[in-house]
Amino acid sequence: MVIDVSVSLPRGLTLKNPVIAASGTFGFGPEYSRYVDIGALGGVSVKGVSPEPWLGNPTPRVWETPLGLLNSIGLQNPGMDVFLQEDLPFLRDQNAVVIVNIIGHTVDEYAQVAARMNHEPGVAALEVNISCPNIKEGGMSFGQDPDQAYAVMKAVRQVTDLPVMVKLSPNVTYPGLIAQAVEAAGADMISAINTLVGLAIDIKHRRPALGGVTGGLSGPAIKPVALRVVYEVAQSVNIPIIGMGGIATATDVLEFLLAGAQAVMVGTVTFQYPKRMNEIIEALPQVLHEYGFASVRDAVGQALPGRAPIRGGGQ
Amino acid sequence: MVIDVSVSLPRGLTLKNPVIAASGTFGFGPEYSRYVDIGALGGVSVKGVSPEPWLGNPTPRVWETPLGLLNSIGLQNPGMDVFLQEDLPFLRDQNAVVIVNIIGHTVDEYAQVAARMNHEPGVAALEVNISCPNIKEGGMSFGQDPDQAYAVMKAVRQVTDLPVMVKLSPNVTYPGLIAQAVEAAGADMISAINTLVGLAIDIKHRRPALGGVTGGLSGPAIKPVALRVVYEVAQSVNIPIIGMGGIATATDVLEFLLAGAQAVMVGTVTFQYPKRMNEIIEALPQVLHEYGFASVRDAVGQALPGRAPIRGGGQ
Amino acid sequence: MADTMISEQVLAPIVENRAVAPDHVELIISSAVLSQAEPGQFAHILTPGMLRRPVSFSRIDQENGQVGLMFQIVGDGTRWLAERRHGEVLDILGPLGHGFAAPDPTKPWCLVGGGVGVPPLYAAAARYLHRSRPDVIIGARTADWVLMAQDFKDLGLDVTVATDDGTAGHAGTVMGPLETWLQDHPDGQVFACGPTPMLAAVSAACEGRATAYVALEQRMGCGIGACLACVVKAHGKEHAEYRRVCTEGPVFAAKELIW
Amino acid sequence: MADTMISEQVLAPIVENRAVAPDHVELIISSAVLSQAEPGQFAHILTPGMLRRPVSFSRIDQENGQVGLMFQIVGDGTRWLAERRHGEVLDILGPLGHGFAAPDPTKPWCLVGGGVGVPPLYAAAARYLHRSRPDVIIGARTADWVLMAQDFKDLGLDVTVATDDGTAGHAGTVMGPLETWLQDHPDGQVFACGPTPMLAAVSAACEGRATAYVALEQRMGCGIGACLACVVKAHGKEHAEYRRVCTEGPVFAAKELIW
Ligand SMILES: Cc1cc2nc3c(=O)[nH]c(=O)nc-3n(C[C@H](O)[C@H](O)[C@H](O)COP(=O)(O)OP(=O)(O)OC[C@H]3O[C@@H](n4cnc5c(N)ncnc54)[C@H](O)[C@@H]3O)c2cc1C
Ligand SMILES: Cc1cc2nc3c(=O)[nH]c(=O)nc-3n(C[C@H](O)[C@H](O)[C@H](O)COP(=O)(O)OP(=O)(O)OC[C@H]3O[C@@H](n4cnc5c(N)ncnc54)[C@H](O)[C@@H]3O)c2cc1C
Ligand SMILES: Cc1cc2nc3c(=O)[nH]c(=O)nc-3n(C[C@H](O)[C@H](O)[C@H](O)COP(=O)(O)O)c2cc1C
Ligand SMILES: Cc1cc2nc3c(=O)[nH]c(=O)nc-3n(C[C@H](O)[C@H](O)[C@H](O)COP(=O)(O)O)c2cc1C
Ligand code: FES
Ligand code: FES
Repeated sequence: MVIDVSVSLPRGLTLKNPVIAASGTFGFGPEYSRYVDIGALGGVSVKGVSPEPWLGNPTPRVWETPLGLLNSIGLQNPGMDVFLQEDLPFLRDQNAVVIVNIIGHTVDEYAQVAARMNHEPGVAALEVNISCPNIKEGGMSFGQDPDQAYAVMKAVRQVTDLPVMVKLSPNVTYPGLIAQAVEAAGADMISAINTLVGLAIDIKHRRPALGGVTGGLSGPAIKPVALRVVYEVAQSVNIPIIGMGGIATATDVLEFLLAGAQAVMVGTVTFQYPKRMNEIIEALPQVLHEYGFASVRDAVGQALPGRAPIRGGGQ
Repeated sequence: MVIDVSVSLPRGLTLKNPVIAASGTFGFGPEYSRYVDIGALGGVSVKGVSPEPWLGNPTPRVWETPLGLLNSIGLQNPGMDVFLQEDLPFLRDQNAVVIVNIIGHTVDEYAQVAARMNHEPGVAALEVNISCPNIKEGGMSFGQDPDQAYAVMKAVRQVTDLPVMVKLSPNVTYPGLIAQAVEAAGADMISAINTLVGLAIDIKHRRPALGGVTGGLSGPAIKPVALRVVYEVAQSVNIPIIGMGGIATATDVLEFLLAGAQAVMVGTVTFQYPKRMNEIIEALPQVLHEYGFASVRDAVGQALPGRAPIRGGGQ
Repeated sequence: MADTMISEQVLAPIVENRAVAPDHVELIISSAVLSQAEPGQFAHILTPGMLRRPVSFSRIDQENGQVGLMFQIVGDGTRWLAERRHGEVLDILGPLGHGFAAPDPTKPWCLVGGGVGVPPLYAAAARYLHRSRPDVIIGARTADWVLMAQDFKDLGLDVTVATDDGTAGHAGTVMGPLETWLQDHPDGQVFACGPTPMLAAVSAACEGRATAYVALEQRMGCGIGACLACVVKAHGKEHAEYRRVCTEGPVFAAKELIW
Repeated sequence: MADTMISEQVLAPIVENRAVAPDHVELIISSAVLSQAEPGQFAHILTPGMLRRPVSFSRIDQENGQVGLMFQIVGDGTRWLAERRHGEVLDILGPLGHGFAAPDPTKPWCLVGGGVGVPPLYAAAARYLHRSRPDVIIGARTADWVLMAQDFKDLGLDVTVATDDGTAGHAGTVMGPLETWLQDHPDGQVFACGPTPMLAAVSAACEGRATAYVALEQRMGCGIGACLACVVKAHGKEHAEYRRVCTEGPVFAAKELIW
């Protein structure tokens, strides 16, 4: 059994396997390096990076919900200059495929970070985060309007040759429309989904539990929503999709592949099980084989309409 | 300790307590009457009713997800005439506060059902379902566009004096806008949320698991999203909100009250624990008392901005 | 029949947990209410999942107030159930649905079971043996997985076995032995339970010959008729219509259904 | 200090589970890695919830390769932990964070603990006793909940107790005894751990007098510095900035922080 798990993406971006650490759950790499074999990952998407440092939101910043996690970090980050000087070198030294998640309050700020990252050795791709629910201006609102999403991507495209993915918000009526807008603006890929906007109540103190009031919901609870968005977007655009949302096992990865994703990102589960991404990567060939696939590529989109479904016994 | 759990709603609609059976999870009443004390419930919202019978979607119609349930029933129902003749009498005989959940493919179909229910003895209120994700035309699309939502509610308002609530979809960018539209069209109340659109993959057969492809996600997994929508809508309109989504305990009910709901509906948990609504109703006075409330009314909206939060020890 | 029967939420202690085949377990539980069941009815069992799990009764011992639940371990719910031990208590809704009506004693009778479809047929055989003696055809993937053959023999019945891999009895499905039986008994009555494709084949084979009753499986929500999850397409008076497996079924006359 | 220390994901068997007060449990677990901890560091423990649970080390026995985890049952995670028995294995990330540095032996030293803030102070006392003998002030809601008083006495230390309801020692909070101590030792050093409002009060009381070190609690995600969930506001070089309780803390010099 030789199962090819490599992934070929636009502009020559290749991953040795489809499992990427999700932005914001893996810092800039060194923290988890004690537990995770970073070199074995398909890639690492770093915490969102802005032109200037951002302070983030008041605490509490995380709250547990039924099989979900609400977070309201607020994109705290040291700014792009400090990132390049102090943080990027570590991941570059690990030979990680580094995806820089970029954020801004304005179209121009997105373009600034994109321009700054261009030709930086060690930066393999950009992920334009127009979907973070945890900041007041910018952030998600860009991802909730096709025109604004287009504008951000267009500006980024003008300043970089890097492969660029746009990260979609599930908090919109028609994710497929946003995907089409950024495809038209030159996006090479889509990543989806960012977190769902949620709220928890701290009954004792009679107030929203998070310092930032609402937060972003991640974890297994959102997996069905994530699969739906991937499935819809896969039918709306012709560019590859990196799927995520609640992935915790190698069979979860296969579900995302079948729904139309070419690769995946893994976030919240890492907090419970730091080594889980490595375990998934080890298990994936076996799981693919078991369900009759000879490669990751083979599985991509097989549950989309128009592929002959394999109907079997049972019901 | 005398805790008042009664709820006063517009147009003289009063509930003896805030716990209502959620539409579609409680049929038309008789099935659960073996297990549930229906007379003790705050109310019962029946399965969606259309002018003519609807057949519903292909099977499988339910699929489990992490602490969630996907369903794709497709609003199978016998039509309004059969409902009135064969189904309503049972609930009327139980003295249940009956809320008729109404559905249609067109604005006119909604109005037909609303008109037919007006002055029908035993019908206490209408719930206009513009948020069902499980049908191709109509259904959710009315709830995804403020103008269409307005049109449906306006048409319903013209033909009925009954208290009317409109049930919102969480699958929109700004639920508050839809709420404002239906308030302007004369809605007396909002109920929220209906299910989130989700998808599950049947890996073995390489296809979407549900016969209807996508389905509606309910259960504890969606509670943070439901609380967020209630919290947002409570700040967008001046009419009462009936909250729901993942409620399984009396403290869950209190969370929805604090977030701005005046009453709640309980759905998916009934499949696991048929007697749970009765148990919640029994536990509620004690829970309210424990957290310092003398009535349901007292708790409503206490976590909304502008109420002095009770900050205590801990963090 | 079942309409007039009780159905309740019961807390039933486990009397015995026995392995009956690799990955197949039978739980014997104690409950006077459940022991009122008709063969073919089912228990809707609380597990840690979001939905209860439907399992048919494999034995119905009214005298001792006990019933059996025999199941294959196929996922989290059945795995959890398989780990329950003597003395632990199951939370069950039941008995639910419409089971097998008594066979017509004037006509030859055959039971056709595939895999975990066999147990409810055993319950039917035991219940109606005083009226009629069925012939029994059991199908399984492999010899190890042939269920309840000895139980049927203990009732004094002849058992024909078919295994997909030929490790026991006929090589192949139950359809071979059934065809033989149908040729011998064109006016017979067939009770069948097993995977849906098998039931479809049984139904087709019986058409125009024997009367077939089939016990269906379908994904369930409530299990009691309220949610309309568990439907199956049937011939209505004018149009096709959906019937509920949990309420109108799980046993249907094969000719009611649209396959 | 802790920077050069190991931190790993360990599977640590439970050696003992003992009730130390109503709703308070101490687990003694065996792990050579964890027993390298500094006092004030913590274990990030896998429970059935979505996030691990941070608990400080109550004892650090390097010789026997054992550590203690003393906690109050306040929710699902701690309830689950309290039910773990001898021989069961905990999945732990640790030792994590920066603990208490050794006290300055030339200055008087005081430990001020409230509730479940006491255990890490005991670990500090035990570790640094050879350098300096601290005075110990323990606060609790009620007499039953005074933690580890006997353990401190076994180290030969004087213990002052304060309970909110006056059922043991001084009636009131730790702030009364601390004020007395500060008046006697204006050049002292104070190690404090307990509820945030208590730490704020300790910090304010020490200002301009003793040097205070406080061990903070904050809701955590990763526990290892990657997610930025657990921050606390501190005085930066120019502006206010956030520091991570799990990494730069949980022990901070009180004057670094913005209360
Ligand atoms: C009326 C009826 C009687 C049944 N009697 C028996 C029996 O006697 N012995 C036996 O071994 N099995 C029986 N089954 C099938 C049994 O219900 C499933 O094997 C079981 O629910 C699987 O649960 P799981 O958690 O282990 O599997 P999972 O696949 O993890 O379950 C996921 C979900 O799918 C549902 N599901 C999975 N398989 C089936 C299925 N075949 N039919 C209906 N729902 C399913 C589960 O109930 C659950 O909601 C019966 C099913 C029905 C409808
Ligand atoms: C560095 C550190 C050291 C700690 N040391 C101890 C100790 O030695 N003994 C002890 O009894 N407690 C200690 N705590 C508090 C302990 O972590 C919480 O009591 C525990 O996490 C509660 O979990 P639960 O599931 O029982 O409660 P729940 O309230 O159900 O937990 C829900 C979530 O909130 C978090 N949470 C709840 N309370 C706290 C809290 N006070 N601080 C941080 N997160 C919290 C939980 O970790 C979990 O993610 C410490 C906390 C920190 C940050
Ligand atoms: C604590 C936390 C911080 C996050 N920060 C970011 C971020 O900075 N940029 C971003 O694009 N997504 C961020 N996300 C979203 C994740 O990358 C991911 O889209 C989401 O969590 C769903 O995946 P999961 O369920 O596997 O965690 C964050 C998620 C969490 C839990
Ligand atoms: C099986 C099923 C059927 C449903 N049918 C309807 C319906 O007919 N009309 C409607 O407005 N909502 C329907 N709903 C949505 C519920 O009323 C409720 O909004 C949702 O399930 C969230 O609440 P819960 O998490 O407590 O179940 C249905 C939900 C389920 C699970
Ligand atoms: S399972 Fe709900 S109607 Fe049959
Ligand atoms: S808990 Fe993640 S940075 Fe501290």
